[in-house]
Amino acid sequence: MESSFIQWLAEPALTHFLIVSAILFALGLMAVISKRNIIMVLMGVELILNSANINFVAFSRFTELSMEGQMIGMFIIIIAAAEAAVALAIVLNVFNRFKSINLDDLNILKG
Amino acid sequence: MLTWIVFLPIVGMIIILLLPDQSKKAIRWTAATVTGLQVVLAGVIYSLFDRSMVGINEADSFQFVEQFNWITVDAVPWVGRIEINYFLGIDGLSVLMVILASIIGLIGVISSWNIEKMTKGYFALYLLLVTGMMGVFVSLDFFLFFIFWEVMLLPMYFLIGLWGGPRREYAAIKFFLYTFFGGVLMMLVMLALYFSVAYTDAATGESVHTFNLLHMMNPENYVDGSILSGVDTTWRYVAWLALFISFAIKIPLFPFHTWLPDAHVEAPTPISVILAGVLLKLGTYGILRISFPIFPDGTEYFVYLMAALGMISIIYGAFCAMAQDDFKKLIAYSSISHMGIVVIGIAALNTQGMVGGVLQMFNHGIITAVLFLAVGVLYDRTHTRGLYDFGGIANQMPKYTGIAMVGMFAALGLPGLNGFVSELFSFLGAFEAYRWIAIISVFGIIITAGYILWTVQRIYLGNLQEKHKTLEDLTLREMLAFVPLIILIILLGIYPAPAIELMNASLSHLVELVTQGV
Amino acid sequence: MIEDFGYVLLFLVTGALFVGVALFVSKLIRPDRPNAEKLLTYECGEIPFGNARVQFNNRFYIIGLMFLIFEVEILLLFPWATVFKDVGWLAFWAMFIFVSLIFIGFIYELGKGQLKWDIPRPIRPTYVEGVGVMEESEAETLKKSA
Amino acid sequence: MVDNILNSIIHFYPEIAIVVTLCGIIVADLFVKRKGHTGGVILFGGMVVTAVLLLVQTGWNNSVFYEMIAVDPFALYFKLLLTLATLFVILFSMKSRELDEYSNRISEYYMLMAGMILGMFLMVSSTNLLLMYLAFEMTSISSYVLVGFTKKSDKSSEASMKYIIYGAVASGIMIYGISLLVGLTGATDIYAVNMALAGDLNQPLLLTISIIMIIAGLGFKLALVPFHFWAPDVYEGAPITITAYLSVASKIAALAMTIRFFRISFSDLSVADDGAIWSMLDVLNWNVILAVLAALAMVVGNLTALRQDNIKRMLAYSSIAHAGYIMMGFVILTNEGLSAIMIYVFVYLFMNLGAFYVAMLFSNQTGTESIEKYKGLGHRAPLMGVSMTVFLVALTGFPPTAGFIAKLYIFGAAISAGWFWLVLIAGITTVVSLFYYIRVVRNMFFYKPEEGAEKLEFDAGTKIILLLLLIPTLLFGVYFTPIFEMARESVQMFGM
Amino acid sequence: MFETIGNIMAPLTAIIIHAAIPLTIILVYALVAIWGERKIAGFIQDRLGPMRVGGFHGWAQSIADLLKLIQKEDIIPTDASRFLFKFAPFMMFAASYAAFAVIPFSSDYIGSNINVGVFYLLAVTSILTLSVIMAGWASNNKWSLLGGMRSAAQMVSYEVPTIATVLTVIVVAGSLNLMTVTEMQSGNDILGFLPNWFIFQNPFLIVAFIIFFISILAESHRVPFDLPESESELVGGYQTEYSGMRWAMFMLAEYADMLLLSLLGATLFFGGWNSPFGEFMAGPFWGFFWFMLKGLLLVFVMMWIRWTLPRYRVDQLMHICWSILIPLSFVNLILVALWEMIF
Repeated sequence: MESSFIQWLAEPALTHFLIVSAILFALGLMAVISKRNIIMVLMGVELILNSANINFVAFSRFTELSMEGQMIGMFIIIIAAAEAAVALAIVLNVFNRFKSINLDDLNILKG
Repeated sequence: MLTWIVFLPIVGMIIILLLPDQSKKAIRWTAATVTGLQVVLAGVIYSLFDRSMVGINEADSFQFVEQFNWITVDAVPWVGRIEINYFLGIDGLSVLMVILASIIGLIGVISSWNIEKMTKGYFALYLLLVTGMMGVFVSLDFFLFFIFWEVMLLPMYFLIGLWGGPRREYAAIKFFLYTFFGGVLMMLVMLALYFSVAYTDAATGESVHTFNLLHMMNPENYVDGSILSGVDTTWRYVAWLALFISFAIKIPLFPFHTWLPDAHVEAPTPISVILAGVLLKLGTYGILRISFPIFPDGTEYFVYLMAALGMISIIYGAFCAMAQDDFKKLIAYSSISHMGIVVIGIAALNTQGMVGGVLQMFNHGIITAVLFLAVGVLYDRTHTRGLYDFGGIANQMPKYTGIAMVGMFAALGLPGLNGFVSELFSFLGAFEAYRWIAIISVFGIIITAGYILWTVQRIYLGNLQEKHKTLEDLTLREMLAFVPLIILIILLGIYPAPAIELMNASLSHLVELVTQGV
Repeated sequence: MIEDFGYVLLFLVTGALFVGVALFVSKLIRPDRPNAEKLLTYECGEIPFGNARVQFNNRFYIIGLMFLIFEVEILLLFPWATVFKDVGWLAFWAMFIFVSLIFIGFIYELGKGQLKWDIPRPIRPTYVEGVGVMEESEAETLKKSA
Repeated sequence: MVDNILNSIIHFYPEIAIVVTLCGIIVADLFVKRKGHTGGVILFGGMVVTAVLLLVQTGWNNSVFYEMIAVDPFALYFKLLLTLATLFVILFSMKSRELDEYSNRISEYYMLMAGMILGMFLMVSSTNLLLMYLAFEMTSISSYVLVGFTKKSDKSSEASMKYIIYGAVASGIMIYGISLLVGLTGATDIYAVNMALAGDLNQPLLLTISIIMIIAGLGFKLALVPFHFWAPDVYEGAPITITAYLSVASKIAALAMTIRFFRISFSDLSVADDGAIWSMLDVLNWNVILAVLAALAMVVGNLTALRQDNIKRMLAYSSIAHAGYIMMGFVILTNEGLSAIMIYVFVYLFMNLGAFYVAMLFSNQTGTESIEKYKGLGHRAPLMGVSMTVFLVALTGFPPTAGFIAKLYIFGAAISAGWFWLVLIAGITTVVSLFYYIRVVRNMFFYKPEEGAEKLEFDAGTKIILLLLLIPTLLFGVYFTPIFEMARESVQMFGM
Repeated sequence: MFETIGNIMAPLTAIIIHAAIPLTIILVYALVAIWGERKIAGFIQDRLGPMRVGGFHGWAQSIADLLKLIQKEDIIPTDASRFLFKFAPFMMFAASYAAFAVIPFSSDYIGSNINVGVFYLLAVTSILTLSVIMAGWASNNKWSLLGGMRSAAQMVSYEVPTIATVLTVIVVAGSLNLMTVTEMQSGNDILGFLPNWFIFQNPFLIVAFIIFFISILAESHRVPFDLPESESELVGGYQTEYSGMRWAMFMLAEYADMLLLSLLGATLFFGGWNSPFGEFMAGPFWGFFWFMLKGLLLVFVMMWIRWTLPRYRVDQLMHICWSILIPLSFVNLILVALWEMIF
């Protein structure tokens, strides 16, 4: 049994990548949900995006998707970059106003 | 002709809006002229109306018909042709209501002559309200009917809320929410009907969905498999109930009545007059115009429920009225009671009952108008409505007392005054249909007699209080508002035939339609 | 192909190993006699004050941002460059439009002065009659108000 | 290859016009010395040109740029609506006092708006999952910044922070869902996805997960319950012009994208119209799930709106509820439902923008957004008060305003498809909604203005903009053949 | 049994040797370069430089330095973040060494013949920025942090023109594999006698090379762009707190980086291992010779510049990059593409 598991590990196929990406996705989502530090949350978001990226690239390697998957991967990188840039700018502004980057301190708006 | 009678007030409203704020006189006179013209038009309609044409579900026998396509969307693959008509017309059922609406409309203007607060806005909204209620009575397209129905709400909300008494906000929003709820139910039924009904256009052979009420009355037009097709199906009952609730809120019947006392008490006098005089009749009119002919099966199934609710309203309204010490509230509850009589009259589903019911609608309109005006006169002078605050008014204001007494006795159903005739017919019809309900209901009359006589005693008889020694009798303007109504009360009490013959043919036909499906 | 990346990994490992070996060798030879003063953060001989993790200039962030934009642009240009000759004019115009669009934004940024590095203005003391020594700009405003 | 591109460019003129406008604003901001709303004027001009170019496309039905973008009546309709909304919001922005403080960088505001509208144009017309996602992000990222544009306000900063965090997470989840879908079907084109689903694809679980993820992303943009929690905060914090824009334009665009995606991907295109929707995914009963979402949106939106005191927040919840009403049409997803949706959004545009506009005018003058502070405003500014009343009443769905027509059609579509319980909930919540809408009206009219409060004066331009919103709201209530015709003709999607 | 070991050992040894070749080159080069730099500095400044250790012109000076460094005490400040502080030199050197994997030293030797060579190289060198920031931040020293930030800003800024000019070559070559790129430059066809090096193929590539060279000066923190370490301003930049072997590793990585970028320049613009005389003096070994010659020539120029020019101010540095080099490099990219399309 053990040897077959090792064998399974030794022959990377689509499933392996999907599992990795699913783990990454879960970690990202967990970071988003449990962390209160904005930067940490944004890192969680990056994890989620990258997990999608792994999916795309893996699909493009192992299914009939071919190059399209990698192309999408590239675009996702770009989107992630843009999003991170804007998010950090907003974090800066928030820090200037609230002197904190803890989500719990952003509590003017509620109701 | 009908377009004019409906949209004249809108014209008046536009003129008023264009007038400057300060020219209150011009505003009042515009309103009076417009509503006066409406009365004239109503008179013309009365004289030209052919008493033998039945209407109800026969398109050819409607009078003063105006019909053209309002919204038409050509056939699309997935819905067929869509049609909404601008379709006005009157028959025996509505002619009396048109006359009532025009008269009360004019009386309302006369009695709101002394409104000083935001006169322009007041009269603009008032005229919009008049358009709405007139429109409901003459439209024969469900869509149009619904629009007019809802158009009334907003002006009413503002009229109560802005010019009303101390708790006006509460009263206004309560009125608005209740009736809007009813309106939504009506809209749902309307849509269900719309999708169930499609007539075949003779010219093109297309199947056309329509809001036309007359097409909805024809069982052949129901599309097979649509939700309201067939007879005695669950959905038809549900639809009937939904419609009934929306109308019952307006009447108001027993469980849905709670908005009425509030609205009446807080509304300014002219609005109370309109509300009690015309708006309440919309409910029963809607039942007669829409529920009965479109859902004869539902009607027959639920007719006992309707009658029972009418009975409860009569008794309950009367008892509540007896318990009041506010003059206006008393009249408001008496309205509930009297509208109950209308309901059991029409629920009898025979000609006497229906004639009685419709006549009662007209009579009650006139009588409550008088009563509310009477309250208004006292309130204007003393700023109180408490029944115990008065006494011996008769000596101080003889003319006023005389007129008010006529109204009171008419409400009580004194023979010789119009209330007697209609109540008699209603009970006769009801007695024929369901004896026990009728018998119990008649007790309501006794209670009515009780509270009315008690009221007369408390206010007009007895000792005049010191502070009321300076009260002046009716002015010319007030007389002008009262006199035509009093004349009508007496005239119809002695000789109701002109009113009855207007509607007899139509109502007989309606009865046949409902009971035998012709 | 995959093996080639194996070599890449090998190089990485070799690099890291070399550092490890070098440090290990030095650990065997070098003395180890720390004391509190040696372990103090170096601030030109003074005793350090405050935390070093201070906030620094916003410009660094903007530089980072601009870099990001261009890096991403370059990321897209790499595949373009490899196939440029096969595709021809279409590729040329596509790149031209792409680059010029980014450059419009870039020029905007330049024009707005976002990429200018702050140079601290020298504080020049001047002597003002009756007041004493003060900064030049303050002296100016004082003169104006007077 | 070149032919395809050249041929596509002809279909792409409106978008190119927007890009040129964007560049024009940038250049103008650099070189025009006189500050103020130069950017706004240019954007307005650009949008007018775009509208003309769009009108040229009437009746076109093509797929361009290698089947990435559909130029079809469906997209055209939504693009025109978006253009209209943008035009109005530009006018609002020029009148807004909130933005005056930022006049030296107001051009950036218009730039971002141009970016946003470009993204939204692509959203409504793309037929490729990758482009859909890119367009989605383009819209989102611009709007994140716009929400935080008034950066000196704490509320605005907080709102943009929350918006970007929720937005980034939602889009991340969505792209993960898309990655699964793309991987399963091996296609990024939604027609190809459809074909792949039509073949035997034995992965119901993964497919279901991926669609739920995609719905989460789209639902975020639509502010559907339970993905709505960002909306009230963001709407309250953002500058009011942007709140109006978000609640109308971005919602419309997301709606169009959602419709196109689900309609094409998951319905059996070989069957004519009804009944074929969702036939590709028989694992779950999607209709019911969406119907429950719609019902939740109506209930939650309307009930929560009851307790709000901030007018923006109240309108935010009301727009959540409206998303629910719109979703009713989406549940049905037949042509009838779609045309009902199209009528609804058309009307919604006018009435919602109108309500926000009046709210903006009041807060310009009084500096407050509290509904309690609206007391007596109806007397101080009669025209505004009356207009606000009309807009709010229209939002309730009251005849004879256009809002009634919208509700009528959407209810009608639901009834004819047999969703009685949904319609009943919708009806009851409508009554509830009356309560909070009318509260504003009550405050405006039923109270006397405070002592010493002067009448509010507005210039002619302000009034004209108001009338431009007011007249359609009333006119389409009594004469709505044109919108119906337009919606009906525009239901057609490419390849359907 | 020995056979099996032999079977495993033979390829393993081959692999290890394969991976260690560049390491040897770097180490030798570093020893030579450090000595060479001092000598060059000496000659430029009209003095002798190190003379004592070793025989001829103090040739063993670098070795003595090395031995001294090994014996130095390793100090980690108490306030530093220990893990990152220790980790930074590893990352720095490993990254810069990994980049050598795709450099074709000769027609027979390339570490890893991947088809995205240049892309990989540029990606991996970006890690240097990260390690610099890491070192700066981990030291918990104001000078370090400031130096680290400046250095990072400088490196990322100049990375843009570097990559943009690399792109121009890629446009001409149409391949990301450096081996292929080099092979494309063999032969002597231009004007009948000039080698087919890219720098001669397209006039705009000359401009590209100039931009490239300026950028790599900044990338590898050489004067006139050596702000991060500018001793007179920032004490020692991000290296302030490092001592002994750790510091030596940074130094080594910097020298390796210099060599790497010079070799990259030689590959991209000067024909890599191709002989300038066509078939004359060609072959794997001569290829290596030519390649190193070209690379070291560039290194020499860098040293030459170091002792000739003064240092820029930080705002001038950024201005040169953002306002001049970046626009110029992209315009140049377009022009190169245009030239390629037309001719």
